[in-house]
Amino acid sequence: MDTILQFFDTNLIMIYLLVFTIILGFEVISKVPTVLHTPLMSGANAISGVVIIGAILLIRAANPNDFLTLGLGTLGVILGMVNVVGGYAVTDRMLEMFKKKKK
Amino acid sequence: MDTILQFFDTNLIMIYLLVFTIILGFEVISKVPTVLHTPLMSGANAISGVVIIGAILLIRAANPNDFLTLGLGTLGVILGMVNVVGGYAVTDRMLEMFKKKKK
Amino acid sequence: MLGSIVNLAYLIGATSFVWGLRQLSTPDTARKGNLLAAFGMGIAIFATMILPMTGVANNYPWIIGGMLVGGIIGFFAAKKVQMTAMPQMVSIFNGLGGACAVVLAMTELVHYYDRTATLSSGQLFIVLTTLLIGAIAFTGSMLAFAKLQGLVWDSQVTLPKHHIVNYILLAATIGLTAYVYMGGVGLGMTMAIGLMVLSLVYGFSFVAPIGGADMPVVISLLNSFTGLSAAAAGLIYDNNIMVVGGILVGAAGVILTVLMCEAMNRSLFNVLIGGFGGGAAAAIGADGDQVAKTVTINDAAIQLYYSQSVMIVPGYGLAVAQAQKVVKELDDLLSSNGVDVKYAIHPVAGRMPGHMNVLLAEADVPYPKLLDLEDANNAIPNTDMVVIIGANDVVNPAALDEPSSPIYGMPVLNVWEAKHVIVMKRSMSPGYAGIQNQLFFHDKNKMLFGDAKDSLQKLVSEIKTL
Amino acid sequence: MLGSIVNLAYLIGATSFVWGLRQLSTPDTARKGNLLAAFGMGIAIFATMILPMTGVANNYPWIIGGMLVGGIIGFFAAKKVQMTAMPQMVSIFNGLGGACAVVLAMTELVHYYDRTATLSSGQLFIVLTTLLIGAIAFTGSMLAFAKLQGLVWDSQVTLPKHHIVNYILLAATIGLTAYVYMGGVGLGMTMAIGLMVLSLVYGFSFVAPIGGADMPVVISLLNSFTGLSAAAAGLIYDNNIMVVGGILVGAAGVILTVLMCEAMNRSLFNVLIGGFGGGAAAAIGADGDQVAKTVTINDAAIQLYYSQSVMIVPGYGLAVAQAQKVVKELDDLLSSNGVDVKYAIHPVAGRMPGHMNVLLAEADVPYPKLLDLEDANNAIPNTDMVVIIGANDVVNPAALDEPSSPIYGMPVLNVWEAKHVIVMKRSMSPGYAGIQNQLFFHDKNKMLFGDAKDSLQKLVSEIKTL
Amino acid sequence: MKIGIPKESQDNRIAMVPATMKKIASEQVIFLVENNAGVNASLPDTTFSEVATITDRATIFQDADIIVSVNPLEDAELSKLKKGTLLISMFAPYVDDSIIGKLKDHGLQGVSMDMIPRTSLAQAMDILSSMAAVAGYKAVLTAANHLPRYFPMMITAAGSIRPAKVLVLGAGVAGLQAIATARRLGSMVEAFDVRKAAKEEVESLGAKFVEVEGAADDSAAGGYAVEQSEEFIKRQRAEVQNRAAKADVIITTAQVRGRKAPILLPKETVDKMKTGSVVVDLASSTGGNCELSKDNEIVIHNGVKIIGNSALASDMPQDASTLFSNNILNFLKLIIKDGEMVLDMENEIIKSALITG
Amino acid sequence: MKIGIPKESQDNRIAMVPATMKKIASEQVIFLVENNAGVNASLPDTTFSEVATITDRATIFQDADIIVSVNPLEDAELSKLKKGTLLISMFAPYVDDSIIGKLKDHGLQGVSMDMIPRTSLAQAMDILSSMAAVAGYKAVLTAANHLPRYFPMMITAAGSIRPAKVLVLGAGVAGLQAIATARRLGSMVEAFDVRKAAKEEVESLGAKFVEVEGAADDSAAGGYAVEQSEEFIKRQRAEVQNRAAKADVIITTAQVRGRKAPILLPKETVDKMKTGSVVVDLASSTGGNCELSKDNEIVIHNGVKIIGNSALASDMPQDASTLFSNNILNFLKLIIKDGEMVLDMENEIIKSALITG
Ligand SMILES: NC(=O)c1ccc[n+]([C@@H]2O[C@H](COP(=O)([O-])OP(=O)(O)OC[C@H]3O[C@@H](n4cnc5c(N)ncnc54)[C@H](OP(=O)(O)O)[C@@H]3O)[C@@H](O)[C@H]2O)c1
Ligand SMILES: NC(=O)c1ccc[n+]([C@@H]2O[C@H](COP(=O)([O-])OP(=O)(O)OC[C@H]3O[C@@H](n4cnc5c(N)ncnc54)[C@H](OP(=O)(O)O)[C@@H]3O)[C@@H](O)[C@H]2O)c1
Ligand SMILES: NC(=O)c1ccc[n+]([C@@H]2O[C@H](COP(=O)([O-])OP(=O)(O)OC[C@H]3O[C@@H](n4cnc5c(N)ncnc54)[C@H](O)[C@@H]3O)[C@@H](O)[C@H]2O)c1
Ligand SMILES: NC(=O)c1ccc[n+]([C@@H]2O[C@H](COP(=O)([O-])OP(=O)(O)OC[C@H]3O[C@@H](n4cnc5c(N)ncnc54)[C@H](O)[C@@H]3O)[C@@H](O)[C@H]2O)c1
Repeated sequence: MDTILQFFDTNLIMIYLLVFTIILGFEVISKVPTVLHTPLMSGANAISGVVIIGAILLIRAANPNDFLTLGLGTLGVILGMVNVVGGYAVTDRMLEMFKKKKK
Repeated sequence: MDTILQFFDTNLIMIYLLVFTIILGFEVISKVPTVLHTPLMSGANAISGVVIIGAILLIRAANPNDFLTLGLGTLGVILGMVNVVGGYAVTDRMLEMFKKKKK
Repeated sequence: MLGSIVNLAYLIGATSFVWGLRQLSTPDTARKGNLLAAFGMGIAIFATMILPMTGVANNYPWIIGGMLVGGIIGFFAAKKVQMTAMPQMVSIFNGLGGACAVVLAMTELVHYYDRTATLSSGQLFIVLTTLLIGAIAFTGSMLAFAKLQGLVWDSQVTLPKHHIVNYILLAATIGLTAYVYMGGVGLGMTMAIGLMVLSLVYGFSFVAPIGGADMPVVISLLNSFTGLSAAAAGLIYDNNIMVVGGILVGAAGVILTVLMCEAMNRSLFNVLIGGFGGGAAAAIGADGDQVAKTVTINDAAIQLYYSQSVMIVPGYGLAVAQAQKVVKELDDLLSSNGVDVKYAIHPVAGRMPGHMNVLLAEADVPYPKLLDLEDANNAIPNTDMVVIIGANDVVNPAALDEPSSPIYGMPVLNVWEAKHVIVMKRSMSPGYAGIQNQLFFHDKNKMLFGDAKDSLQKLVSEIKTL
Repeated sequence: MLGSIVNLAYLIGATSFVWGLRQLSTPDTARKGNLLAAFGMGIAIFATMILPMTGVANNYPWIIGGMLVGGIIGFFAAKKVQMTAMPQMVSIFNGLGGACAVVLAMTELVHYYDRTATLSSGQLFIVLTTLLIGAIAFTGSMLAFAKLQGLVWDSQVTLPKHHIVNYILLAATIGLTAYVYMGGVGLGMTMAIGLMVLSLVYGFSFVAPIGGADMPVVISLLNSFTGLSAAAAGLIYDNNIMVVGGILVGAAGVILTVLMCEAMNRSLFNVLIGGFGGGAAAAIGADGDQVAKTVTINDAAIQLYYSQSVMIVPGYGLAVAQAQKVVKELDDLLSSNGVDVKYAIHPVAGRMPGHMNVLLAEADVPYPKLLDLEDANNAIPNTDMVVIIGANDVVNPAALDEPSSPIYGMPVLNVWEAKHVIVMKRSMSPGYAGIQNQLFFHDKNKMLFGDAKDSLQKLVSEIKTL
Repeated sequence: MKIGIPKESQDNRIAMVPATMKKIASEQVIFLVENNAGVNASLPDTTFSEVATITDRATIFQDADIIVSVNPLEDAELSKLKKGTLLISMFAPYVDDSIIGKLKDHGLQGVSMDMIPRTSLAQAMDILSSMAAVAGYKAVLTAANHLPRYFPMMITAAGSIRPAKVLVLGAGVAGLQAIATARRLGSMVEAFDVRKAAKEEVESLGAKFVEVEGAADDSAAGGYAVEQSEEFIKRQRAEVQNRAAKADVIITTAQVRGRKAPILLPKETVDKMKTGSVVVDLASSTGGNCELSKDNEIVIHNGVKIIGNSALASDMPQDASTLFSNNILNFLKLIIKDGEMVLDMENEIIKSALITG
Repeated sequence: MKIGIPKESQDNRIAMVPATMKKIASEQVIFLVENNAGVNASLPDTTFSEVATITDRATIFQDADIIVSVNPLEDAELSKLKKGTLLISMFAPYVDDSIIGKLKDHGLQGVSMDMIPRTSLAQAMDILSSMAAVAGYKAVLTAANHLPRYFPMMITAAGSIRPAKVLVLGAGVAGLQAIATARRLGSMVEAFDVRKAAKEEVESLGAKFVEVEGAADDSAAGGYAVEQSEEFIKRQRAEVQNRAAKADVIITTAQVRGRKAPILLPKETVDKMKTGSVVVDLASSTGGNCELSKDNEIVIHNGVKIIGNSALASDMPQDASTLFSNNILNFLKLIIKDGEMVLDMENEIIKSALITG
């Protein structure tokens, strides 16, 4: 209990940030027209590819001889990169449909 | 320049928080129907009465004999309290109008 | 432990502010949102009272006394105020918030200059910022209040070339702030007071040239200022909820200001550059020294929506705009919300006998809703709102009270006997008979300029959002 | 200095994510929003590359190699995929994101158990959470992909009493996680691998019973999981943008999932309890073993809005619903957006000769927009969308290809020759001639059930939001 | 094969118009049109010159294999025709079936267009429908022309005029068209019919169906249903009389095939009507829906004009002829294959229409 | 004071109806109505019994102080009236002002309702307006009844009928009403008038104004304006002839007060019209807008029916009489104060209307 309290007090601003980010996440999405559900899902998915940064950090910190870590890290980078690049590209393609008109 | 950078780095999370709060402030308001402009302004105004907390802190920390500070602080509390209580009450009255119908 | 609880309380308070504001921006939940924000404020104030502080005197009696006094004043002021005077009230409240920030900043400066406390250069900067912004918010709001309350005429508070005066004042204020900042603790209290006075003067002068009709926008902007000053004060006391709450209001206020300008079809710049504000809006309806009041789509929508009974008076303009189907839509919309909608058909409305009948039949308005002159004139005194759509001669009071008028003696619809009247037309130009219409300047009347179909369509969309 | 720049870059990146998502939720700005988010990601990745780290080997070639491989795969996969297979693709991408989190967590655990690194208890908790959530997102997404792609039948991946099996699996997974957490470093890698496998199995089993039609909802939920796992991973590396980005996506994903459920008129619980998903939606239009596909108002609105040409086929149902004015509104709305709208009037539509003419004239549809049978049938093959409003017999293909049908030989509108067809009616019941209509089960056709006026009104509102 | 179109003696219409003939005329199918046959339908002989031979009645009778006419030929003329000739017309055998014997006596074949089944499939040949639609439209115009009052509402400087009340009895094809037309002209329209579907059909044109309050009664279940419903129908009848008494215009179209038209407007009701009101009775040829109406006459009773006219389509001859002609064309297409007449008795439509079959 | 209402000899209307009389009848103001005066307007004598004395024509002529009639009395009858009697009628002195002399010769006073100024104020007495509105409405009904074709579009199993094209020339009161009525019936309506405001007025009824493309030309400034505008008008005239040739129905209402009606439809245009088309010429009494029209006759030219009728209001006598009567009432209110007749020559309306003043 005490550790939790302490954690809470020391990371207070971080927690504010998390709470506000969650609210922002809700807020930003809450009025989306149904048309955009799929592209939005896709776009959000691309953002979740941010996990790739973890893989990059992992590799950078790895011992150059620790091939296990390097291998796993690189696998992570590949997976993350597919998610990121593919995600943004596929979203863009979906959204291309929408540009046609609009007075 | 260096102090600014340092300030930036040490208060990084706080700055995230500020930026996100600003975005939240924008976001939350951005789709308000014109009808609600005045009540919303009033409600936001009541929130800005949060400055009263400063006055409370000021008084609490003041020397009990420092009547200047106590006096000013109490003035601050009064001003802030008028803003807070009056603000919420007046907003509520405005919004009462809206409850009449709504299928 | 207690500290954690306070922190948690602050977090909850801050979240309540955010969520409350969010709910405030939807009609359905607005009231709940306000309560939520108030709840957040209550929690935050309470937490501040119990916040663990070591070696302080607390001086609770002072605090509680102040809160009682302020609370009672605020409460009764809010309850007593007339519905129509709400914006003024908000303005006063906002000004007081700004004043509070000024008081806080000045107290810090007092201690700073009498060296009972020290301020780092960052803190000094923050304190001065609080002072500056708070002061502008204070006097600006007070003047805005006075204008809305009709205590001052626009012209009385404007100097020649006022916006240039304003630029100079602003420069002077900022310059003095910088000077005080650089000057350090040696400078002494006088300078600080000078800065305060200058800021207060600037706040006043900033609002002075802006027209009365634009006051709501200004209040919203000043509200944003108060928020920012609260946030700055929060930095002085290193208090999260003040910072977050203040910033939130600051940001929301800016956006709201912009939205309000948009709703008026003006740019913020256009409003702030001042002088044109009040003039431009009123000029449209000016005729000699008479001024016809205009109404925004938004206000018209609310008025209609919350009326018990509405009388629509169609005229030739309805036919020209071919707005008959939109009128029917408006009718349906209002009727389905329990408003009693009728049509007053003047016998000579339009350009041929039965012109209005043809149009309204086309839009499928049921016959029983159409009242002829006599029935309509009987019904009008009990009508909340009369909406005149492109009619003119047939609602001209000159027919009754101006023996020199060419239409003197013609029976007209006595629309001014209703509680409120809205006239939709494109301009102030006269109708078929070519004579000016005093109705437009009548106390109860507001103009809604624009093509009738257009205006009606906007009204319909607006009412749908209610 | 460089550290500050990286921090700033991260801040910009995180803000881009937020603002990008925000823009993504409005059609007008969606594309810009996606680009903005991509820009944020680019900046974040670049910043991570140059982030000052002391005493590390960097191993850039590995990173860049991996990025190239992944980037190329992702890019081409995205470019090649069929428009209709988009949701599958998103599902795969999402699964890979989850897999990446799993890889990261496993790497940490490897180091932890071979004692080349230590983890505080908090860190261990975070790593296990990352593993758990990432694994569920991974296999869940892969199964969702397989289902959408038609690689598996729903029934093949469901066990009897599957949701009870799921509860047990979930309990086991959480139990094992707790055990590993408590067990400490002595427990060894095997247990960790066991946990991973169990999590992967649970992810699979979780999605298994959910019907194919509900897959988009599931993908959105799993997307939220991936976001959370990224955020958790961010905590491992104490990296702000991962945390912020992950949490943002996590929250957005949850809301989006709820919205998607709402749009389908279902609760999230209802979807997740599984099994009913696919069945319920399709049941409405079932006839023996034939199933008529339905379309949501939303999809119908998009299809109409983005068509080049729309042919409206009115029938007796239009008259019964008295929907002629709403049809006109739809027409106006589409026409003003550049859609070419025509009406195909079948000679016997309605219940009297000229029935449709009377109605459409009442709504003021210009005569040149009305095509008779022959002209309409000539135009239909070049029409993007046919919208059938309460017509039935007059669009029944039995007239052409079913000699036993009582209407065999009657000329009908060959609507199935258009690219897409939507039929609006209240049920599957037959029309005047009392015979079933195979059109409803046609490949190109979707049903929009409900009173025609109602459906049209909803369509109009929906299109206005586009 | 030759198809003859004689001039109608009592009717402004013509059975086939040039635009339609063009669609089937060929070297095998030749049209013979009597002099001035179309002139009353604003189709002078010149308009036929491209698709038909203009000739005299006798030649047509001698040469034609098929003779198409709106109304049946006089009995006396039947003997002038070649044996085996196919007569296409509206014989109304359900009214008087002696015609069948007469045709057979002269060795003629007869197709009665009014015997074509009223199915969706056959609607393209349904002459009853197309003519009824014209009649319904014309009935309202006739009424409006005879009514000494406005149809639409008018609020004018010279006083306010309430809209005319129009009551349509019988909401079949003619009735529905009358409803639509009367609504167009701005009157208040009510209608009544005994068919179950009629209520929905009437309302689908935006008019009111005459119903007695408390119609929900018959949602009560069980054995009472029938009895209650009879009581209800009775009250409804009474209500119809009520409305009729208040109407400015009544248009009656109720017919029951092969039977005398039902009396929907007894004399007492007419007695209660306002002077100047108008009744148009489209059922007058089968006795009339109004007790007082006489076929092809205008009766004035108590200031109420009762116009009995079952052939109003003849008053709008050009479009009526066009529609009639199209119906005929669609039928001809059914029986003429490659220029030869084939009467396929397997075909439901031909079987029903060929009264001599 | 006694107000006499004689029976019209050539018209179905009656100058005053009971409902209106009731509003002014009193002990001082007594109405004398000729036997059967209202019968053609569906107002039998019984309907007058409460408000008027039914009597014979001679009595009325002897007793009445004011005589109101739709059409002027025969010249021969003027001598039978008391001296000083006020005659209220439509004398049309702008057509033939000899009537003024005749009235004066017999010592009579005359109010010509058609001389009342066309201002907003006087509209309640503007008989030209109320009658023109009836005429416009009736003109369309008449045309629709004579046209051998449908007005509205009909896509039916028996073929598709294109909507009738109606062209209205002269968009004054009658023209506008005709436009509205024709649009109601579902036809395609175009209209033309020389007045500047007409375009907006026509469009305010949803119809098309006949305009030549390139009307924007006259936005060009300077001295060319006039010349260009003449060229434009010429092209517009040509365009009107063009449209006329394609129209199914043409309704002409163009009049220029006190002058012969302008010829808007020369014979050449009629020559180009389709057989069966109909022209209704409301200006026929002043010579007609169509070169071929004859007042109160139906001329058939080349299969085109040209109906010349300037008194169509008489064909809808009941409502027309009501409106007329209201107009008269409003005028009577102006000149009768406390049962006495006061002809206040200061009053603009009375001054204009009193042709013998
Ligand atoms: N009923 C008849 O038989 C008949 C016949 C001839 C003349 N009149 C005369 O016409 C007049 C009728 O009175 P009224 O009140 O109906 O008409 P009115 O007095 O002519 O006034 C019509 C008003 O509509 C406005 N308007 C025009 N187009 C518009 C549009 N698109 N959107 C919004 N407003 C529009 C005009 O003002 P803006 O330009 O500022 O928009 C104008 O002031 C009377 O004077 C009557 O005597 C009647
Ligand atoms: N034109 C004529 O002169 C004439 C005369 C008599 C008969 N008919 C016959 O009538 C038929 C006309 O064909 P059609 O396609 O127009 O009509 P239909 O075949 O009768 O089909 C009409 C469809 O409209 C739907 N509907 C009814 N009310 C509705 C509402 N409020 N909202 C949405 N849908 C509604 C009904 O389905 P749900 O119940 O599922 O909603 C029905 O299937 C032909 O068979 C024709 O032969 C024509
Ligand atoms: N299949 C098709 O496409 C098609 C085409 C045309 C007509 N029809 C159907 O044929 C039927 C008859 O049409 P019609 O116009 O030739 O009918 P009709 O001329 O024989 O009769 C006219 C109407 O009078 C009604 N009627 C009879 N007795 C009545 C009474 N006592 N009181 C009130 N109303 C009474 C009938 O119900 C009918 O609606 C209708 O059901 C119509 O829908 C079908
Ligand atoms: N003040 C009022 O309230 C009131 C009431 C009724 C009418 N008016 C006005 O009186 C005027 C005349 O109305 P009216 O119906 O009695 O007119 P009218 O019967 O005298 O003429 C009918 C129309 O024919 C038009 N016309 C004349 N020559 C023409 C030509 N060569 N080509 C085409 N059109 C031609 C006229 O412009 C007029 O619009 C109109 O301006 C009308 O608005 C005013």
